[in-house]
Amino acid sequence: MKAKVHVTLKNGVLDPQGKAVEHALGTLGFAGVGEVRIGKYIELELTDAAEKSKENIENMCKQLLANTVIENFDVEIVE
Amino acid sequence: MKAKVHVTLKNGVLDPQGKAVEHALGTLGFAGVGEVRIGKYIELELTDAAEKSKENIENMCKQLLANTVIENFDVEIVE
Amino acid sequence: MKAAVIVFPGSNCDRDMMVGIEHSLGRKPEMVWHKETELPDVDFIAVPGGFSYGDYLRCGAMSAHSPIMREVVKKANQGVRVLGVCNGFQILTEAGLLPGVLMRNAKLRFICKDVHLKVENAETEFTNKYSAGQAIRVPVAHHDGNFFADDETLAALEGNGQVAFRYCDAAGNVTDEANINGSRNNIAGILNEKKNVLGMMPHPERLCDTQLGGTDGKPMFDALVEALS
Amino acid sequence: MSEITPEIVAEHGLSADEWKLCLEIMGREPNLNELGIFSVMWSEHCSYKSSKKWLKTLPTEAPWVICGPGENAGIIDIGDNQAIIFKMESHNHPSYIEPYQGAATGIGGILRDVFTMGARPICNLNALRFGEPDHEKTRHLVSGVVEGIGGYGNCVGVPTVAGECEFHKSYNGNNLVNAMAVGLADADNIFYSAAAGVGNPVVYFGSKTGRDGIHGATMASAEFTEDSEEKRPTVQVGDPFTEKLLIEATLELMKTGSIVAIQDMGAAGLTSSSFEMASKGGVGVELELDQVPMREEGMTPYELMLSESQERMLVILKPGMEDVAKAVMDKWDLEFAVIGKLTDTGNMVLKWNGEVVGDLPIDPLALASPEYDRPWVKTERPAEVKAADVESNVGRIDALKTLISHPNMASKRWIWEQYDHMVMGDTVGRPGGDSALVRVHGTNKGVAVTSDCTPRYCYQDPFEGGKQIVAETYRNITAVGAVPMAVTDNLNFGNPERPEIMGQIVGCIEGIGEACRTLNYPIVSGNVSLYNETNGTGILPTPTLGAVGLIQNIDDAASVAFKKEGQAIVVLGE
Ligand SMILES: Nc1ncnc2c1ncn2[C@@H]1O[C@H](COP(=O)(O)OP(=O)(O)O)[C@@H](O)[C@H]1O
Repeated sequence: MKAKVHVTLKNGVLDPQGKAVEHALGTLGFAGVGEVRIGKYIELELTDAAEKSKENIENMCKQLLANTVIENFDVEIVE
Repeated sequence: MKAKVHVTLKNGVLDPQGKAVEHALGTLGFAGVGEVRIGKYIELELTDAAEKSKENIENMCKQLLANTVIENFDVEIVE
Repeated sequence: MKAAVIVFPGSNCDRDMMVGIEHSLGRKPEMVWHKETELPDVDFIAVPGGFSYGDYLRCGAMSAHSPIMREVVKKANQGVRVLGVCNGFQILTEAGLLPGVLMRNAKLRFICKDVHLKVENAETEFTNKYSAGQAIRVPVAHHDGNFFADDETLAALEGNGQVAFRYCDAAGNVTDEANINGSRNNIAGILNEKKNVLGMMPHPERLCDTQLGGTDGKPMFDALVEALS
Repeated sequence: MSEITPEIVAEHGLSADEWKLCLEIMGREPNLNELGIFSVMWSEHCSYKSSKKWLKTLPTEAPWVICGPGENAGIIDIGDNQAIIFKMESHNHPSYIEPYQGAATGIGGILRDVFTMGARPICNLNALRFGEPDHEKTRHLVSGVVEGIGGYGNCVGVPTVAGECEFHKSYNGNNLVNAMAVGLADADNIFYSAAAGVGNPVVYFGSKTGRDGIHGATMASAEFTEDSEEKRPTVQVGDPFTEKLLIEATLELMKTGSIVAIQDMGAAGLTSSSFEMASKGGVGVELELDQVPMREEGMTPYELMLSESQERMLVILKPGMEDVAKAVMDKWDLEFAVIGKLTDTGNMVLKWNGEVVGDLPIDPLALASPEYDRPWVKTERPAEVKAADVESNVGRIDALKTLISHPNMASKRWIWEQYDHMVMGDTVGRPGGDSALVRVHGTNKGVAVTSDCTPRYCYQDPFEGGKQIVAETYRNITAVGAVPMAVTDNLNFGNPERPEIMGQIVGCIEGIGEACRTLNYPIVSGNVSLYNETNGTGILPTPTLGAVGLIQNIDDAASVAFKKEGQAIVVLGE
């Protein structure tokens, strides 16, 4: 069993990385790309039944995986 | 229109950040978490019809967004 | 020796590199902005440290696509000597001039301090003023210096004498404790197959001046000047 | 536009008296844009309303002072047409809410204060205070702050060479992050902020404006309560890569001879920068807010005036120099926009797509900013404790071990090894000594820098404590062989509306002033951070000083390490 977590910047929060990539794609000759936003994608193996609840993973996100001041997160549990 | 790109480390490539998170989750008292792998999640707004092909985005990944020596990528185009 | 230092947006050891080279060469190298598409006629190119493009996405990834890098790759393939230090090393791997990648330090922290390096190959134009096995003292300052290559690549590097420097203790012993960032085989610097391209995380240019506490970096530039004049 | 209700006025932090004064100055009820501007201009953070009266008593002059307090940073002359420009500033509240970004943007802000005046930054320092090491929040705060300082400073390529870090329970709910930047300029090429020349273009360059940190300046002046973590979305994110480009672009622009006046957009962004520039120059200004480069759609004039987006500058150009300036910004891939012009009306007129959305008199607003003589009581000196009266049940060796392993005393190597303290190739005296020593590039001169504060002394006796800090910096500079020249200060205290706290402020300032006068050691710049309190408990009085000294020949410098066996150890002093 696995949890897949997406951590993304909240709306309106500056994304210096995304901005720089946007710009670099332009210089590389890739036209037609608008805004770029860069987030994290985290995969966690779950070994213990007790941990498999979504709530538990959400707690991990709040405490460690995401910086909830500026980031949102989204948890998906897969087999 | 948007492209959603996942960039993940290849199997067998050591992930120092994942290891550190794994360890930190343990210290925080979250039991039952096995391996943790950390990748990137990139969202690109596509403004130009010509760029909307999956192939085009895959080229961006090969050239810039991923380092194919150690990373895999996955592209999804959404409305 | 005719030398050039490449400057990217976010390079910040370009001046350090210029001064380091000047100590051995007696004059300033040319500084070349990354948007240039041609290099002056040089026989030595230095790619300096710093945070080109903020180290965003992956260290060195965006710089590797700068217009000037096409020229650097071309010259390197023609045999021109290329030295990449710190961010410069990251850029050279991203540009495909050197194998492997530099990942986040194992302890995830930025590290700035003097370390010891064991000279593994003292028979190159970069290193022939050191002796093989010698332990030299050179500073590091990086967040992503954890050298990774797959087993096959690693075996090739070791087999061809492409490992230039390894992290070691003051006595020259290559130990786990001395491996500050988790690099495979304690690797601190590697050469390409033809040995005209060297990439290393530690900063030889920062220790070429007694006022700064040592000169263990200087023999590298002295060696290059001698080889190329 | 919404009507101004008493709730809206209160939300903007204006007291009843301040609101009355505001109505008087305007001669009518202000609209929301105008109210927003009053609120940031009169916040403690921008107006120094509680401390101004006392700050005026500090000595600020000496023959080698080129520019004292009042500009972005202080400037001293080090001979050979070279000047050192330096200042210390706090980012306490933002660093508590988001330690990494709070500390990082603190570094960005103080660097801008220094290069705005024409200096290339040559080193950074920081002074940190956290709660008890085992307090639940401390670890998170310490690692975030240290990483943030390193993350920003390392990336812009300015060495972080010295600082201090202590722990005490009074900082459990209010950590302190004070940062100092030191820059080197040509003494005959210094830039100031007073706008001049009716008709001259007002130009914006740097990053785009987003909705970052709106209300940040008012937040920095309000006491913390339990629910203040809710204010999180106002956190600004720093972009050190853009700052590095901004440093290079600004210094390059300064060589073109096109600048009349320049100012960075710090706390309260466009509002305070444009007000200060116009007020100092005695001119009016007209801004076309729709011309401001924007990061997001649908931004309002109110948001544009109050945004605290980082890495932005405001400059008044000589007539016709727009193209020259734009070429420099294009080279460095930075935003550039002409957003207004200077006028002779003495007013600030804000326009949005041609329509006037705000019109405020500049001088009355800037000069009438409130100044309080807050009531204070002198701190009672506690009874003296005689050494003989203290029962001791530990041996000397154990006592020594306890002392040197205390987090306040133990080596701070774990901090400075996370900072690049060698970049720029002139760090002659690295962290770990009494002062760091940075060579003046290309010469044999050196600049010694240190930051110090002993809050426990200030708490027992603010006057003596204030004197002791000055003396400590003086000793630290002297100890490496340099001559102490001038000081910057960052006065961190609790709520000044409490007479005991105000007493600490007054006592410390008087002590610092007396010691500086005695030593001929002027204070050339500084910053005040008040309301460092949570639920009525204040921090220890923490007036941090940063000092700069000069050594003519760095080969004569001394360092802390014992050099050779057999050499004599001598104790100097009383
Ligand atoms: N936050 C910090 N950043 C950089 N250097 C630091 C920091 N904290 C302490 N240091 C360095 O550690 C050494 C000892 O600090 P401190 O105990 O405050 O010195 P002292 O009491 O002698 O003034 C100094 O060289 C100082 O610059």
